[in-house]
Amino acid sequence: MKSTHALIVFLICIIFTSCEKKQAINIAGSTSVLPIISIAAEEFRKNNPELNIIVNEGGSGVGVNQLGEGKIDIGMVSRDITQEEISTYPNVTFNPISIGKDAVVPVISSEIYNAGITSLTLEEIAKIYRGEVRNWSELGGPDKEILVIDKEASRGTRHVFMEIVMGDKEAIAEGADLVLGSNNEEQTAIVQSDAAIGMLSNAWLNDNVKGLNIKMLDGSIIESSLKNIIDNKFPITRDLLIVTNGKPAGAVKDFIEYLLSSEGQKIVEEAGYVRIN
Amino acid sequence: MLGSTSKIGKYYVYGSTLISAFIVFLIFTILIISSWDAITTVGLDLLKFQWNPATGEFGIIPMLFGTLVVTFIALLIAVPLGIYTAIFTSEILPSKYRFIVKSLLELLAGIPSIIFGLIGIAFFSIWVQNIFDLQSGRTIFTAGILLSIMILPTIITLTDDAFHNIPDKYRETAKGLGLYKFEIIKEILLPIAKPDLKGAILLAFGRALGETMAVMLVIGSIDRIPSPIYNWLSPGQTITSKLGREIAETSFGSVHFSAMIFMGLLLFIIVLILTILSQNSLKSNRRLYE
Amino acid sequence: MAEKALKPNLSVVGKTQNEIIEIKKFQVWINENHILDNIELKIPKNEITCIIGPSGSGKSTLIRSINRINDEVSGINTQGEICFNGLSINEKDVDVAQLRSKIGMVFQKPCIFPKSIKENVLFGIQHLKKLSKLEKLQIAEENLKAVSLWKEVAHRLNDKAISLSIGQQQRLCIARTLAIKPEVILLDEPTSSLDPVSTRAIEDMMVKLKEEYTIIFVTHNIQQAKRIADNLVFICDGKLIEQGSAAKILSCPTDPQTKAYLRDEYCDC
Amino acid sequence: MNRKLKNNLFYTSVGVAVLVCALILFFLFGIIIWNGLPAISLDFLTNSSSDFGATGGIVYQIFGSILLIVFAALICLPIALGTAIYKSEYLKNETANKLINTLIYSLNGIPSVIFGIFGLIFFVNLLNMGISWFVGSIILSMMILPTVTLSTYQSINSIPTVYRESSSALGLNKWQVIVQVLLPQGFSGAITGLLIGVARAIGETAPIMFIATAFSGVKLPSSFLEPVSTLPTHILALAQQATNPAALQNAWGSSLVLVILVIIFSISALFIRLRHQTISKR
Repeated sequence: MKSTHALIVFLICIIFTSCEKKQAINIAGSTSVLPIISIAAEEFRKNNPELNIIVNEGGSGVGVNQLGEGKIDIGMVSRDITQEEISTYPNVTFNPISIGKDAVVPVISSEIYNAGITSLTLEEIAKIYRGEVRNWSELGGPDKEILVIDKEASRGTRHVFMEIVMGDKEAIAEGADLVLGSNNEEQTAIVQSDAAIGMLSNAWLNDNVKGLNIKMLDGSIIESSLKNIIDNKFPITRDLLIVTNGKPAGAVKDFIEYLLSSEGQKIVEEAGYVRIN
Repeated sequence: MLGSTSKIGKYYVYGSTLISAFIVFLIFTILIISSWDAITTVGLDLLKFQWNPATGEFGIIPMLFGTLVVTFIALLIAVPLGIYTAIFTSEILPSKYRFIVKSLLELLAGIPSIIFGLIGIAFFSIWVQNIFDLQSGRTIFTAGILLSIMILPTIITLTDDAFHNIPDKYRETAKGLGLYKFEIIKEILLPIAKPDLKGAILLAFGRALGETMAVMLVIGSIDRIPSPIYNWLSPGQTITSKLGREIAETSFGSVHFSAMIFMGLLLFIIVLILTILSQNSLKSNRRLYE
Repeated sequence: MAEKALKPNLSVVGKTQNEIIEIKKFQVWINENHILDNIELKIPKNEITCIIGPSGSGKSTLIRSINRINDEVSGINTQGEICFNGLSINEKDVDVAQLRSKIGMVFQKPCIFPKSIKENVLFGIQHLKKLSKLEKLQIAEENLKAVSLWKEVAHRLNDKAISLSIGQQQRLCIARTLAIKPEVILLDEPTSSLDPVSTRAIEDMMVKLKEEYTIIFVTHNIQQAKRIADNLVFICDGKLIEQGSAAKILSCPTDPQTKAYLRDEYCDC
Repeated sequence: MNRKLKNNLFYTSVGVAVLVCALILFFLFGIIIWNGLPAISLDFLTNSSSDFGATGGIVYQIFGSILLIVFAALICLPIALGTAIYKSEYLKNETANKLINTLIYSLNGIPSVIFGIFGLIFFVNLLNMGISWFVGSIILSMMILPTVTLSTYQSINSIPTVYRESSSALGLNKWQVIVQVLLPQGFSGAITGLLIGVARAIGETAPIMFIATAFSGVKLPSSFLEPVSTLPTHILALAQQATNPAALQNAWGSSLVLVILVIIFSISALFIRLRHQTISKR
């Protein structure tokens, strides 16, 4: 019977803590925006300890949908909001705010990069994703079949990438071998393979995951460096957005102001993205 | 006073039973209502091979195919392995060790599926990739292997119980006639335990069909039937992995959402049929926690 | 595969021609319980040897040791040896399945396999050799006749054996054992769950069968032992108290314990 | 001879199967412990996570998981008790009994992801409760309901009829018999069932990942309608970064903690069952 008593005491404690209503901001959406927000939220809470900021991932589509359904206060979106999405939620006024800039970079396994393939034209990348090119040797690389990694349809990274590379943000990639979700998951798959191509936000590049340089039609080669993104030279760039329903107010407004402040923008830079101003 | 507590008590137990019974109906109804949109607007086109919400194509065949193949692989590995192991635990192992084996099996059954997923990504997919020299180890086959391990405890425990429930007189009589152990097992024990084995396999079948997390992480998630169709060393998609990855991305009330729920409804119905069949097969009072 | 063939060793047979089974200093423990203590026993060929004694005295354990069916009882431990045709059966490398096809056994309660009557009769023998359809029918007929069951079941050989009465089932079990042509048949209180008529039928059958087989029959029914036994073995509390020809023991038992047991049993009747 | 050979072959294949199973078992527990132990420290167990979970600890994930199952157990218990009593003491109709059995087994068979989407449609969207841990608890309570009901039913049903008859003979009415004679016994069955159910529920990911959990930033929830972080969803997030050594290490650490929690619940269930059995044998 003692354990029952302990249980009851425990429950009463929980219910009491529950009664003390705290403020909370709910945020969900793109994994590309997530690093900025989750670090910013941790920092912001240091000065506002009574405020809860709950961050969830799931992709840009999740950000838009949950904002539309009123489940969250801020959606993280790494692409434009589509017409269809706007018409699905007629009662919601989507109010996108750019907090940073990012490049979606075609990435390849380091083995291929080191074997000599360091740049491709957009058309060559498109051919890979359409399934017309199946082997790296066709592009002058080693004789290895290409592991084409696609992303889930509603991911912001994919929308931006497909828009520029294939000309349609919802294009079907016939050549895809894997479909994965978050940037983390895609990065892992590329590291585990030695002949993969995928798409990642600039912030996820490292020694094992090499960003491809883009060969432009005039023959010039553009690196996916921060400088090129700032200068708008790199072809596949996008704004990182947070979206609210109507004008933000209260704690949400404070948090967004913090993100746009120089402190907040420093987090954007540290996360590997480009500040907006 | 006494009468009224008795009455309240009666209402309470009736009420609880109604709630318990109502849950299954509620889930079923909710799934039907939510998938109704897809059934009416997409209709037979649901049975097509293309899934592309952007263009309004909602063919669920690739997911259905993946589900069945993954489950088939899992059963193909787990059923013989499980039955042989159960023969060992019930017919060969001295019964004083039985408790230990049973406890170990319960521990194995207790490993959450997400941890199987983690092990699948960190080990199995890499092994499959290296052994078969593949581009990626995230394949239908990998998911099948992982699933087979997950349903193994179910098959072993239920088969072991089935053998254990057979009275010793059959074994002794057959021994007295000069039969070898494998002849006793093959000709006497297996036929007697057959209904229970059938139940165990059906139950494991249902479990495997519904397993989500581990499969979702290792299957590669591509909505396509492999070509050629028997090339199971290529990525695929199951109903559960599709639901796990895509349901949160769809907006509530859209056809896309409805088509996803339709797949869930299909899975629900298949598993329900298997559960009821297995319940009829398993004679012994089945323990739910195994 | 090194294994001992269970064929009679001629030199040994010469000495003990009349004794098919010899039990030497045999002891059995189950966990801490001393079930059998120092049993010394010789079983003559082609006779009926009845083992009698109060329940729990170790009769069953003894008879079940003769074809090593006790092997897998948990916690069992044996010492000493049992010789069959002059060869020890307790060695590790003895093929027990082969041994048991030479020493058949019928249990207290009839155990029918969920198969047809014919399949039940043939169950043991068809593993020992390949049989044609005709042979199968012959064997079934021959052995069912031997247990006087043929008339009752000839027209329904393919029916489920479970449809027979308990008495018929027990006779079927004996037919099944006869079919494998063992040299020795062990019967562990085969009539204890049967009605008097079936019991008589089985007793009569035993007397007929002893021309071909050696029969070891465990019973706690003195009357029954009196009716069929050539030899009697009295076991009490794990010890072998007395053995010898049935006529001698029943008329003038030497041991006081045997006397008492036989007297008590008379009183019961 | 041929038969003997077959028999040996059979023993060999059984041996191989057992060896494979044993290897699987040791491999699984081996890697969970081997990889998990280095990650676990007092800091890991008492700090909150940061940086995608790759650094920091898992204290709020542990709290969230426990919160979910404690409330799931509380919601489940009264309904399971009531159903078990009804099934054992009131229901005399064979057909109805069969129907209820079928429903209970069906509920038990429903795949966990279906519970997840059901919760998403019904509680999150239709009842508009949002993503909240309480919804997660309700869903988990539905999942463990069959286990708890049957476990309770078995222990109530195993009470000999003599007890019921002799207490009725003392003038107790049906409800008094239930409360004073049957419930004390049924309660231990219910607790066993709850522990077994909870051992299963705490590891579930699919039913709660759409409806009850958040990725980061969650500390203690301040109301019933907020999400929490849980161990399984934390492992899910970390498993996707399987090539980041820090994240992977934390994933293994979380896995070990989760497995230990599961084992604690299963073993407690086992002990209660054993103790109960020895008592009823006397």
